[in-house]
Amino acid sequence: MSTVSHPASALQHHFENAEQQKDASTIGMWVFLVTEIMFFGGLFLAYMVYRQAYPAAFAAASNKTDLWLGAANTTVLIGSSLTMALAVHYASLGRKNLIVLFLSLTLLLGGTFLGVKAVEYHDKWVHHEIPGANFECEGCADAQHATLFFACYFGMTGLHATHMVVGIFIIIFLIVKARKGAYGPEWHTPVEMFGLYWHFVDIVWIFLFPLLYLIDRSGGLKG
Amino acid sequence: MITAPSPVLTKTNYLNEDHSLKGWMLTKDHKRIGILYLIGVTFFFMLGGMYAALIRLELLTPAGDLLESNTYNKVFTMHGVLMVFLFLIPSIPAVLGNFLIPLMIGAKDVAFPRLNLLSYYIYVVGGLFIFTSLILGGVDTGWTFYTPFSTSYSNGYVLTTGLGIFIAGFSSILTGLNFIVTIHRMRAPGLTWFRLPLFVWAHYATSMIQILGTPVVAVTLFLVVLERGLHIGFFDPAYGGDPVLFQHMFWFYSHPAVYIMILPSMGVVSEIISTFSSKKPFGYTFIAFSSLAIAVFGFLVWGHHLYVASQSVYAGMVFSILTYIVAIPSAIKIFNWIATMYKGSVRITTPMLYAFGFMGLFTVGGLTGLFLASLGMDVHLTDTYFVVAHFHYVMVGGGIMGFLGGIHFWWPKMFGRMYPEGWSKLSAIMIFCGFNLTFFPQFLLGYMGMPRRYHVYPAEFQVFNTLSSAGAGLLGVGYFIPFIYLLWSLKYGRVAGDNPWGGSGLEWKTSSPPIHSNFEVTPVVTQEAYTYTTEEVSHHVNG
Amino acid sequence: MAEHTHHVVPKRVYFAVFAVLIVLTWVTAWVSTIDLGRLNLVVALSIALFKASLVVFFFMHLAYATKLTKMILFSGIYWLILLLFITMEDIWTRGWMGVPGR
Amino acid sequence: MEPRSFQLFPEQASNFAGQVDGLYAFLVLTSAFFSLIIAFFVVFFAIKYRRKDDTVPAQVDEHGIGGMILEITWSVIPLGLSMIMFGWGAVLFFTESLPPADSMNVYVTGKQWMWKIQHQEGAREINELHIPVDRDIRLTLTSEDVIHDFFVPAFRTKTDVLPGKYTTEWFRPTRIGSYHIFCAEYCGTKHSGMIGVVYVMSQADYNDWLGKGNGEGSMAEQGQALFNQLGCGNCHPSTVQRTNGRAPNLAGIFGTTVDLKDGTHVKVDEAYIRESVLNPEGRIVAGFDNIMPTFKGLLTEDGLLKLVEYVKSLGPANGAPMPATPGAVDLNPKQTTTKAGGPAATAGKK
Repeated sequence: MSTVSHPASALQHHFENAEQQKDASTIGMWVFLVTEIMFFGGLFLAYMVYRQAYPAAFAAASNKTDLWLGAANTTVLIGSSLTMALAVHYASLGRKNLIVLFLSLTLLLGGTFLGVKAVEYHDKWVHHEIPGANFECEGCADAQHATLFFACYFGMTGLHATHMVVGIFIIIFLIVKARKGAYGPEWHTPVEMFGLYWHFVDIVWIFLFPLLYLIDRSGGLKG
Repeated sequence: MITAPSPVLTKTNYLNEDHSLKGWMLTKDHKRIGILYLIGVTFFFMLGGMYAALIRLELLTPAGDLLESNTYNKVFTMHGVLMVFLFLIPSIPAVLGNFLIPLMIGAKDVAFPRLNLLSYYIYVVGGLFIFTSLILGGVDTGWTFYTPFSTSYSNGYVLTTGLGIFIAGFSSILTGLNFIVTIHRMRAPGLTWFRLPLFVWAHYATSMIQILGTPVVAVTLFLVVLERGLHIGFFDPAYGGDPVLFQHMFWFYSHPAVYIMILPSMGVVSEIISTFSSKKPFGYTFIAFSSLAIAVFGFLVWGHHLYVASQSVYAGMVFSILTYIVAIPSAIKIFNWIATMYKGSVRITTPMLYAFGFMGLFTVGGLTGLFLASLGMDVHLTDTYFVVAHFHYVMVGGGIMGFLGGIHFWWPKMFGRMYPEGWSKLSAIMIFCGFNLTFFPQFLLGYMGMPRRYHVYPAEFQVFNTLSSAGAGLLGVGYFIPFIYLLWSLKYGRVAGDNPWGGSGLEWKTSSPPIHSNFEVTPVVTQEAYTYTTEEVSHHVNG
Repeated sequence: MAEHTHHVVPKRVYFAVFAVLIVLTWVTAWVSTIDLGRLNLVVALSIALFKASLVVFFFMHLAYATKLTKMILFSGIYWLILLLFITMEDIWTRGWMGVPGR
Repeated sequence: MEPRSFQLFPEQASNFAGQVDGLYAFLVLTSAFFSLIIAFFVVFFAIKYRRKDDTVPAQVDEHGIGGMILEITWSVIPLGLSMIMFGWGAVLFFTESLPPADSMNVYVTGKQWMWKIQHQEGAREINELHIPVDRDIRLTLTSEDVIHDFFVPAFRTKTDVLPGKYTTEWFRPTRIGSYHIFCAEYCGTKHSGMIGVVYVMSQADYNDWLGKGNGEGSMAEQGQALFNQLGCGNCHPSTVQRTNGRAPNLAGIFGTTVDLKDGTHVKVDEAYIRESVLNPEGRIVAGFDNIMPTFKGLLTEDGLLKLVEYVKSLGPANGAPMPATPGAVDLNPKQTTTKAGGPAATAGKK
């Protein structure tokens, strides 16, 4: 969001001082995240309405997801949040090599998450659990409506994954810049702002995990 | 009037500092971006207006003799889509807001100039998507895109139009984000919140709606596009999907969207009435807070579009009572504007005529909104021409009167020249009369039961339809005249001077047109807004 | 304008938060396999909410942020609740008034 | 209907018409009053306080007590008036929404771009609705494709007609004559052609009209034929005496509340019957297994309505004491399911 090109004189002409500029970026980023909340909100609403309408279908279809793969992936993503937080930490201390290291680790963990996600998608594909003409839900209680669960599943995880992919491109950009020593204690706003974005994406997943993977694992609903 | 030395244009200003195409197309200057938006919204307004003309021509007679049903459906859909998403939503915020907010708060630019330019290009890309679907053959879903018609039955270009609106939505979001941050962080020293002009308050409230509402309609239309492309079942009853869910999601944004159109207009009217009465707006704080109240309560009432759509009766009652509550802040504004004129020094100028027009039309629009908010009444009126008339009174009567009023008010600031007063007053009166002639008969048609979006209609509705079409002709001419004389004034208009109206805002303290960085020195604010001095009151071009 | 803090959070805070997050992830996965009836949903969402708060407050430094930042986030959450629960209010109250289907 | 070239109000032809027009009159008068007041003051102030000289007008301090009183006055009066509008409208809406229990039932199916109407007695018509005057009429409506809206301006009522769902609309026609039916929700190319006529007739004329019937029997009889043809009776007993463990007994079930397998309850109404035919596995009555195949794609909405009408005709209105829920039927269904469920399930899967 802010200029990256001249770290020493990163102050843009229309700001009075660096603090005003950084403040503006921070507020802007949080406002952007609020927009993102509402953006995901539409999907959460669809999920809520349909889970309310077809509880049995949602329970059965949720059991089709891989609990342990999901939990492992959650761990990976939280790990990437930690490395991101550390990258911001070292950026504020101006430790160039450590910034690059932790950004790279974040990239690696983010990539791992997407890899696992791809495996899960592939699995769904093999089992015809993609909503559409060939949809099947082997042994589901209410197969007709299980398609709505998977519509929500792909909608929500798909939008989440899209955010991850965008994030990964930005990390690569940040790593390149960081290697050139663009970020120091006085000015590292891009790293900090990206950190907020990355943590937000993490939070979305923190909610997606129980909502999509953890419905009625115990089979209590089946009665 | 004191005979001031005849004003001259600023030698170097934002308009003439750089004449290259690149200097315009890649500009980060909020003023130039505002002008770019002005060109964009004018283009789409004229396009949408052409569609409106086709609609009114077709409805001149009961038979469907001018257009085929399919074509007619596409025509009213494109009219709605263009006018709502590409004209009304960006009109005041993106043109006047962009141009004026930094000037009014004494800043050199908005907080994120590059983002500002980006949001302009996002708007252009969204507009191109919609324009392309229009060229390919249009879309016939109505601007509301109700499912399952839009997802499974429409034979138009729902995908490209939906994506276009989705994209244009981000332009609106980013503009709102920019304004919020700008208003929070870029104010000149001494410019506290309660010294801000009401225009800025109105835009702050508008930005809140843009930020909080637009993403929901974006994701909704995205789901419609997915559903139509892949048939995943989100809104398809065949899979158990709920078409009413779509309506909830759509109106969660699209009802507050009306406030995106009307709040900035209210801001404009507050400025105009204060300036031309040379008086601080009566109830400044009430007007400021009523803007915020409208933004907040405006999000609680969307279900009044769903009274007969099989929403629960209980929910209908809740939405109805909340709708009545949100009407109050609007009423407060109207009364405060009138009280502002009391014992003022009133000048009837063109912008003031538009402000009066706004008050008249918005009052009718708002009051008929009370008819529709009333549950038992709405059962008869909803989906009839009464609704069409109501929202045109609000969105056109409110939105466009505010937009034209604002353009006429700040035109001398934007371009440094005056337009011919006689022509401008004539066209303002024509627009007001033409508008009423066009849309008032539609209230009566609606109560008689003529449903909206009807291509062919029973003969007993013809009299009012003919009146309405006649009014539309007058309205069309009324809109066309400003287009001519404003263009003319760019070169031949009288040089206006820095403060032709005797305004008190910071935007009048700098040169006309302003220089690139707005102010030679950052202004320091030491008094409340709307403090009129003898110098300002006397030093003006008399209307 | 605003009190501006360049608060540097000690590294151990990050590690502690991380540890709690990981533990909670596996706890919530494990709890879901036990039949608690309707409580399963409550537990899962409470844990998710707690985890999210940890990330927001510490990783995203909200605990050290200005009032304005907190207000912005709060308004986002508030509007999300409006969207979700006012819509659900329609769905939950269908049939309350004895009108068929409504 | 008599095509009139000019009119201001639609005819008043139902019990709601007078009430809606009364509320309308109140709203028009209130609005006119406020519009005139606002217009008057705008014009009056614009003339009275027009600029006379270049002095700065005295600025009013709105924080003063006078300003405050004004602000409160013009907030509270509109609020009070609008609460009257709300209350009046809400009461009327409630009446408009809730059909009286003993209404005459008529079934409407919307389809691009026509209205298909079925009477309980078996008569069917398209784009026309014949009804007797002074009787409460309850329409049960559904759509085969997109959302439509059944609007009769002369009756001042309308309701959306949704696919996959039943909605209801009721009115009591009070004047003999013919009136427009409009589709009020945009539904595609020939939306404006989806209009029809409602004929309000005297009871005697209506009986005559019904007598010309189509010879196919009542809706319930047609529904029974469909029931037999589809083999529903193989599992679903339809008399009180017969029971089996495969499926709930349908005799007397309509209007009761049944326990479901997942521990919740559901009222057996039109919507639940429709859902159970199309998606039997969704909400299964307690004590039964998921053995019923779906009839999705095999039945039109018209056919579904006939089945609904048939199930309705099985009671409980016929007076025989019925067990409250099929779960309470004397046989314990679970014991027999294992044997009986097998063949039925395989038959269902084909």
